[in-house]
Amino acid sequence: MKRLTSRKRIEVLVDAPLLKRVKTMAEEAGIIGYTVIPTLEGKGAQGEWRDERVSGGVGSKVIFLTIVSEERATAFLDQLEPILDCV
Amino acid sequence: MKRLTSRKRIEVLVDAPLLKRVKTMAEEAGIIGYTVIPTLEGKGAQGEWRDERVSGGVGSKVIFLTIVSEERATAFLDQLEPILDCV
Amino acid sequence: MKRLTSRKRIEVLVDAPLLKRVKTMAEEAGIIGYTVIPTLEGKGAQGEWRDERVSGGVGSKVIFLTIVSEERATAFLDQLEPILDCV
Amino acid sequence: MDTLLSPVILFFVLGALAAFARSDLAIPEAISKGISLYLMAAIGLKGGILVAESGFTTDLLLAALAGLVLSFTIPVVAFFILRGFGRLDPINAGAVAAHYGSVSVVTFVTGQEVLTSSGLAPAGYMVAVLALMETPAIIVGLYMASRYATNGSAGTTSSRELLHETLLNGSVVLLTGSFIIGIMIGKEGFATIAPVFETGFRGMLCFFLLDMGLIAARRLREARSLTMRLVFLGLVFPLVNGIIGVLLGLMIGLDVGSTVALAILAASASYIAVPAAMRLALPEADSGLYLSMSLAVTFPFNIIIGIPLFTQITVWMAGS
Amino acid sequence: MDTLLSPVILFFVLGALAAFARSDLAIPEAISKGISLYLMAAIGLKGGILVAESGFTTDLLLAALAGLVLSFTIPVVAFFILRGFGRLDPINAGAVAAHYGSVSVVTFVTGQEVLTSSGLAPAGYMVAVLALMETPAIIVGLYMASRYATNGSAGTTSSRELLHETLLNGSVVLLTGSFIIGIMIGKEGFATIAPVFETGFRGMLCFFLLDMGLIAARRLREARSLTMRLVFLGLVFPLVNGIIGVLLGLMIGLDVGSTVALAILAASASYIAVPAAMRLALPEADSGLYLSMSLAVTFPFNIIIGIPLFTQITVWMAGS
Amino acid sequence: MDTLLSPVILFFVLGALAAFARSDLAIPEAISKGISLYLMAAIGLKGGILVAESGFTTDLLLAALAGLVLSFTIPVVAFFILRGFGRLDPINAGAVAAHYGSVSVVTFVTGQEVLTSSGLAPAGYMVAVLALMETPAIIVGLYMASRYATNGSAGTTSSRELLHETLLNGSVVLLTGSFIIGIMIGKEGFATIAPVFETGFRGMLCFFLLDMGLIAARRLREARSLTMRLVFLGLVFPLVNGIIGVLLGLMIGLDVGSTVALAILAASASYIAVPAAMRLALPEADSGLYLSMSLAVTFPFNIIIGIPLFTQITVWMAGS
Ligand SMILES: Nc1ncnc2c1ncn2[C@@H]1O[C@H](COP(=O)(O)O)[C@@H](O)[C@H]1O
Ligand SMILES: Nc1ncnc2c1ncn2[C@@H]1O[C@H](COP(=O)(O)O)[C@@H](O)[C@H]1O
Ligand SMILES: Nc1ncnc2c1ncn2[C@@H]1O[C@H](COP(=O)(O)O)[C@@H](O)[C@H]1O
Ligand code: NA
Ligand code: NA
Ligand code: NA
Repeated sequence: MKRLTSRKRIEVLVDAPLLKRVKTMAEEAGIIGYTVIPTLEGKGAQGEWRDERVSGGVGSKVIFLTIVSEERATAFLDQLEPILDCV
Repeated sequence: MKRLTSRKRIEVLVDAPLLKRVKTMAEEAGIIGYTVIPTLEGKGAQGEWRDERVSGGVGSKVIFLTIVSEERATAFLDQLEPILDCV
Repeated sequence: MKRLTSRKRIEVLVDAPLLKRVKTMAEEAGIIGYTVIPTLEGKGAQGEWRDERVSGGVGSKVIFLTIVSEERATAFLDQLEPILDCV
Repeated sequence: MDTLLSPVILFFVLGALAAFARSDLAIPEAISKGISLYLMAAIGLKGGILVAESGFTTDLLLAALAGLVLSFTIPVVAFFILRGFGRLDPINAGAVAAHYGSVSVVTFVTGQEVLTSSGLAPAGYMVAVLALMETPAIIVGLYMASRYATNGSAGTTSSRELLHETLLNGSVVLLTGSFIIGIMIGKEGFATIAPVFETGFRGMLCFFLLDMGLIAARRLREARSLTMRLVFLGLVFPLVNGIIGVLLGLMIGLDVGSTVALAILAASASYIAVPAAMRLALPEADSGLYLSMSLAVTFPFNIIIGIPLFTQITVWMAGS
Repeated sequence: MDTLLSPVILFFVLGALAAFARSDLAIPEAISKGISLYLMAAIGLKGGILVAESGFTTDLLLAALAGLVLSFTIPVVAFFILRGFGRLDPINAGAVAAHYGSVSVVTFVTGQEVLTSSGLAPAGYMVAVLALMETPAIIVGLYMASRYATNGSAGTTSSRELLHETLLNGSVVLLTGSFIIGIMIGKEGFATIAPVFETGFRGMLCFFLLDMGLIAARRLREARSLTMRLVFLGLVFPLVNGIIGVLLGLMIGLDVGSTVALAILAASASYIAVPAAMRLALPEADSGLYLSMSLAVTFPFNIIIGIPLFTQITVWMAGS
Repeated sequence: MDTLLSPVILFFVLGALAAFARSDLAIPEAISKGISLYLMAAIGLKGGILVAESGFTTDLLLAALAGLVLSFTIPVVAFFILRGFGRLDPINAGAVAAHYGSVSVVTFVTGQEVLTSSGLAPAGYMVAVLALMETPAIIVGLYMASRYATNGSAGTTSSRELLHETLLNGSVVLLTGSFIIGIMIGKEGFATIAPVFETGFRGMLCFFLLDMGLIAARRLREARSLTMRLVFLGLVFPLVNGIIGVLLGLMIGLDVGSTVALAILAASASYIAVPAAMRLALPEADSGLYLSMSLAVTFPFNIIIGIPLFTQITVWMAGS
């Protein structure tokens, strides 16, 4: 297991229509690799939602998963910060 | 990254028809936020399964994911304990 | 929470047609339990992909998730190593 | 013989063969679920329209009564046989018994198709009987389990929650709702949607049975808790219940088609509403067990042997 | 009354009742999405074929102009009402206003079905008007939001990116593309694909409205930010806009069916293209708010009350 | 020209244009997969029924033989050209070569639709030829790769596992199974399921080709490993193989429609069974490469240019 290096795993739960924006931010933070995972439903301070693709993807959320170096993680999170509430 | 606080990440793999029950337990443990993630198939001591929605969701499993404070995590796990085998 | 023991969580992102092979390797490493999680799209050094099931599953990827003892984790990773690039 | 050459049955066999040969053929779950909903809506509409034409008759009432009697008594008898001969504990016996007291929509639909193409279409009200028989067995099965179980969660789910879960199960709601819509719109209102809900019905059923063949065979291959005794019961239950259904149907004076339909309802085991309810109400019961018996043993038996057999018996008894 | 007995509407009601009763009935999202795409392709093709037959007429041009005028003015007026009476901040007012200026394809389609079965089929070019009205309101709504908002991201998305997003939204592309294909292939070329795109249309619409009923009722139940004032506006907007549509349609000399169609377009609120654009352009706006108003208040109002009402009014005014 | 105005082709073009313009139009994968399975079942049934009527003829045997010869020889020749002119290593050359020796079901189906609507319907047994041609090329391609590769995993998958994987690939099983069901039920048994499997066929194909247009164009846009030389080969292979197919078909005395069908089979490249097998057997091969060549270059070429061209050539040669 010598080939393992230390990395940060970042998972961002994002409204489907905003995924594009998160990708751009990741790119700007120098992140090349990511994987997107589906979700079914959830609940939070703003209430419940469940995946219903009819409304143009709004109300559907996906998980943007990326495994990056500590440094890039910081850059990415700094980028994300202003929209963290609305994502 | 000053806004980060220490949290427990709990993932419960649960039979789709029992999800409702896990949600109730989470609520009783004071957990407000969660996200549900789909799965495709799996294998364990009780054999193999794969998602086949025809049988009323039985045999389909989902992941109940919640990120909570240590204290709530303990309360939730205590709640879950009696049904852990059957979940 | 006394019943908790230390385990390794391994997630392998794998091309859908190669999943069968990863399962075999896990079995050979003595791993009994696993869960497979779907993904939607991703990007890496080899470019972008998105789930399009028409091409015989090629180009679709899934996450093979298993939670195992450290020892089995090592055995499994050793097995995986030769195909890690192509998986 | 003719039944076996129906495309619907052949697709079921194709699915089963593919799964036994370990082919990776698979219908996406969203598609199966969608077709399953389509079949319920179509069968409900069709039944409602027929009832709208024939009105509420005494035959309807008698058939409904017969159905209810069957769905209350079958689980009780099945419970004791599963306990004794089947060697199951009370929890699992109750869970399995509930499945046999309830009904399988797709078995019914397949029977209806086969009967219709032999000129023996059952009466429209049999759909109402189908809807009525879906849920009572759940309550009986749970009662048996909680009465004889010494411990365990049998009964931890509040009965109100359970009743809600059962009566508002998606498939029950869609079937009943479509039946009522069918009564409301009648034959005329149906004409414009018939291309989807009637003309396309058999083709969709082929697709669905292809999937059922895959699922049944995979379950059979992977079933762990299925003992030979349970497989045996999974064959005997539909046989005996089906014959009781034939006798009951003829006794109350139903026509041949409707009698066979009643037999099929008695013989069939639920694989949608009941498993979902049992998973919630009896989480310690082994879901692999009841699904395997219902889906992998009894369902194929009814499709391939039960339907033609009950038809033969009924035709023969009605003729004599 | 007759409208309410249409199977299409009854399935909508069934879905809503099931959701209110908290049934677990659910259509897989892939199926809803698939049917939604099917409806766009079918409506586009049908419109294109009708236009290919009738050619480009002055009626078409006038209807298009009327549609454009409505989709530019409705959001401006709605914005100020939402700000004042509705007590919304500029961002949310802009987002909601854009929805009412745009249109709902399924409301249009349902209206068209109801009208056709009453012998009042709208002209084919109304599909072109539908396509034209989808996007302008987005730009107007955003303009209002950014003009009156004192801070926030209103405007951070580059307008080029937004224009791209809006004009190339999947539903807009499919509708417009199918319309053009319809014009190209004409009635003859359509014949071979008509069994899917025409004969099956109503049945598919039933299924889709079942799902819409479920979604609308669930949204209504879970809506948090919906105040009584906003519910009131969600009912008044379609009523007033629909009546304006009737007047405008009759003024420019459209036939009865097309006038009602224009009214429905004016009255309906988008729930596909606009929410997607707003989520991107105004991420601070509350998506629960605009989706609830559009899907859970205005959509049911139009389906159950709006369509028959606008038809009555138009028939009455055209007759006098 | 007429071919290009077929709705089926126009939907393909619409999908491609939408993807090039970066629209977010997308068909849910479950729907594409479902339609793909539907097309296989429908084409299999149709072929089986036609063969049930015409019986096993020498034409059938000759066509089958011609198909087999093509699927064994094409990959060998393609391998050396890909190595030399294409500058690929043996692993990738073997993987790509296998694709061209095998066939694309949807290209075949599209060709059949176009031919049928020109009154040149191919014989039913061409479906059997299609099924026969799906797998041999996989074995040939792997043999070439393992013979000329100096290292790597070419051959690590046990040949038994691979044979299983290939012959029991879901699409192969469904196509062959439906073909056999078609032979068993014949024209009469088919009548009741024809509304789904025949009447709806063209409309479903439109939908599927819309998706193929989207996928092909997206692949082309994102293809990284596609050199100009490989694009060139992706156009020349179908052209040359198609013409060889025409010559072979006429030589063995097939009718015009069946000759064109044989040409289309020769010209088409697999994008379902072969990629799945190659991903397993040759994991080091670049899946982006073979999928791009097959889906993004050769598939569109055949749909837009190949089918009408081979028809022209055959009609012309058969006439002279
Ligand atoms: N503690 C949590 N654990 C997991 N997911 C959460 C949690 N809180 C919120 N979420 C997810 O994030 C979404 C938005 O949260 P909120 O902004 O709090 O409504 C919710 O709908 C959930 O899907
Ligand atoms: N070690 C493991 N890692 C990941 N998932 C597991 C593991 N063990 C069990 N599972 C999942 O949990 C389900 C039930 O496990 P079991 O009760 O052991 O049959 C399995 O079907 C898997 O999906
Ligand atoms: N840093 C990363 N974080 C998460 N997923 C990744 C990362 N890098 C690669 N991936 C995933 O792995 C796939 C193959 O990566 P690659 O071999 O680099 O093209 C990508 O398409 C992504 O889905
Ligand atoms: Na029964
Ligand atoms: Na409007
Ligand atoms: Na070929």
